[in-house]
Amino acid sequence: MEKLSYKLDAFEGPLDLLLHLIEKNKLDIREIRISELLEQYLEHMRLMQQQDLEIAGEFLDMASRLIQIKTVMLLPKQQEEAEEMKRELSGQLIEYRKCKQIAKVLAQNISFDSFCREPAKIKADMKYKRTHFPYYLTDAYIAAVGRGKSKLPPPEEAFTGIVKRRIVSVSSKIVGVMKKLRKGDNIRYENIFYDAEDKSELVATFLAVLELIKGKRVRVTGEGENMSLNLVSGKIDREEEDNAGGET
Amino acid sequence: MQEEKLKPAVEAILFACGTPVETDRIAQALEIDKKSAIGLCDMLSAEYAERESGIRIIKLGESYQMCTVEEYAPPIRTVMDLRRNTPLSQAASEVLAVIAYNQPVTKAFVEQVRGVDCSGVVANLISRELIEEKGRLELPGRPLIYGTTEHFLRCFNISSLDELPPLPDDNENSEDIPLDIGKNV
Amino acid sequence: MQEEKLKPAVEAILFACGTPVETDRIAQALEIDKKSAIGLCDMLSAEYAERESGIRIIKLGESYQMCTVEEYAPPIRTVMDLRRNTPLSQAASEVLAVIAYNQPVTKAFVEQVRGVDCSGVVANLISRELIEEKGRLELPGRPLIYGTTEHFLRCFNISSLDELPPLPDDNENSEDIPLDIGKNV
Repeated sequence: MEKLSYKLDAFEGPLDLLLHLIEKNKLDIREIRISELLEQYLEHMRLMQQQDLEIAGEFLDMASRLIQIKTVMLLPKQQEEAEEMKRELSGQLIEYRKCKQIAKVLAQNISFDSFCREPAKIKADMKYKRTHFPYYLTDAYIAAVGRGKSKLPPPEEAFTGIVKRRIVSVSSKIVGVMKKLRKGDNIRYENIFYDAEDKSELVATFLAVLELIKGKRVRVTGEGENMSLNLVSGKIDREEEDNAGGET
Repeated sequence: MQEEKLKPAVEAILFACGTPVETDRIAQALEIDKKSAIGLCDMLSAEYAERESGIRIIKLGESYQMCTVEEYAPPIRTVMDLRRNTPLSQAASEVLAVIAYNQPVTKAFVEQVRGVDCSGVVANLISRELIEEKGRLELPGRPLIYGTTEHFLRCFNISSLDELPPLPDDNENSEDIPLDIGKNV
Repeated sequence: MQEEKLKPAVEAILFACGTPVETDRIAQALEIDKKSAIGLCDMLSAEYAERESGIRIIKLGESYQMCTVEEYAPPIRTVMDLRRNTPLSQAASEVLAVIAYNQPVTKAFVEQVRGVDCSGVVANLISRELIEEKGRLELPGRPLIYGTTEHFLRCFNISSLDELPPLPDDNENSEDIPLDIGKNV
């Protein structure tokens, strides 16, 4: 294997490391070669261990996720599931890459060189002028303490409602559409768009459906209000599959 | 108040308050309509710029604020005995990016995008006043949600979030995209 | 620094400092002699006066200070009054509640309960006279402890802390609520 020569502690997390490996090996982010990636990822972890660097739990989680994908890929009947897991990872990497790129732009443009003034000390005080019922405090206290009670992050779906201007990638929507279809092999066409929160999500979902049709993963049947989306079962043509996530 | 006293009054208000002042409040205090208040602020801002003053008046959302021209930071730091602000770390700028483009969001959302814990970074961005709490989500655990501050806008020389550079598209592969903000500087 | 940048630099310095600034310090920061510094300040002062600005530059002994023209004190006060009247933010009311029910407590305790930094919020509650310092803990670092004020009682229509409504019992989830732990931390 090629010698790994980068600085070991330079990665922000497992996604950062994976992106680095993908770029270094000129891999297609949408069609990751898991075996190759896994091997290098594990090698990196070994180096970290050798240098007595503390390996964060997140790195271990990702390693087991990669191993899981590789395992599923080896099972003849689970090809589709493996593809889906790969796509999910691709989607996540694409989002993270965007985050990194935009972070760089922000970091270049931020400036701490403009100063403002402390507010003038005018005789008038800042004393609080409103009154409340005492129960206002009880509620606030419950809100404050309530947080400490639950250490579990909220479910992923919980965010769809609050996230504005979110970064929506077609790949992540492909995963989403497939997830919906899994529950019951076919669903009404409109229902795919049911939980889209904004225009960009609608567009991404629509593009995802097109990709899936092109890739012969799903089929649209019926017309007008009776249109529905069906999962194409059976063997999937690998080549078509490769194209599926490729372009929009 | 006499007509010709309005502009200096706005100037005095912006100076005395120090922090960003909502045009609504200026309008109320001077007993004029909001549109006139905005007009006065814009006029003042243009005059300061034209005069090449060391002070500038910037628009931040619905507010205006008086602050110094960046170019004069070095002598100000000397006089006030301030150290240079440390630049943002990669982690901090990534967290800031996720929050800026998706706000309001929970810490869990940010962690999901980045794949790593970020409590320390969030605390750091709060203490640097670049982000702030924006309430809680009505979900089990009532997690806090975060968004960017007016100070954030000031540091980027933009007056609203709409001026943030557009996100790179999915296929964008290049390491550094030629995006620029703060073009009006 | 270029010649023509000196005047705006002085302007920026006087603005950012707020307090009276000694001409020595201005001269030093701009690497000019004291006489030139005085000259620049006087020139700026004259320009502000001539423009009938809402801001003026006054000489105080060996120092110069930028301040508002007295005439505009009433609208300034109105704007500040309006600001004072804004309701407590979610963060502020939560911090206040945690302090009210556990006082006297350190900032570290409040942060532990809420999981986020709250320096800004504590400062804000102090300026609004809802909480105050109640001394220091005899522990390493001698951290400050905070409690509520008399003004707090008035704002919440109670005559003593005993009248604070009791917190509901949570029988089901009572395992790990940090009500008492670290109360004296």
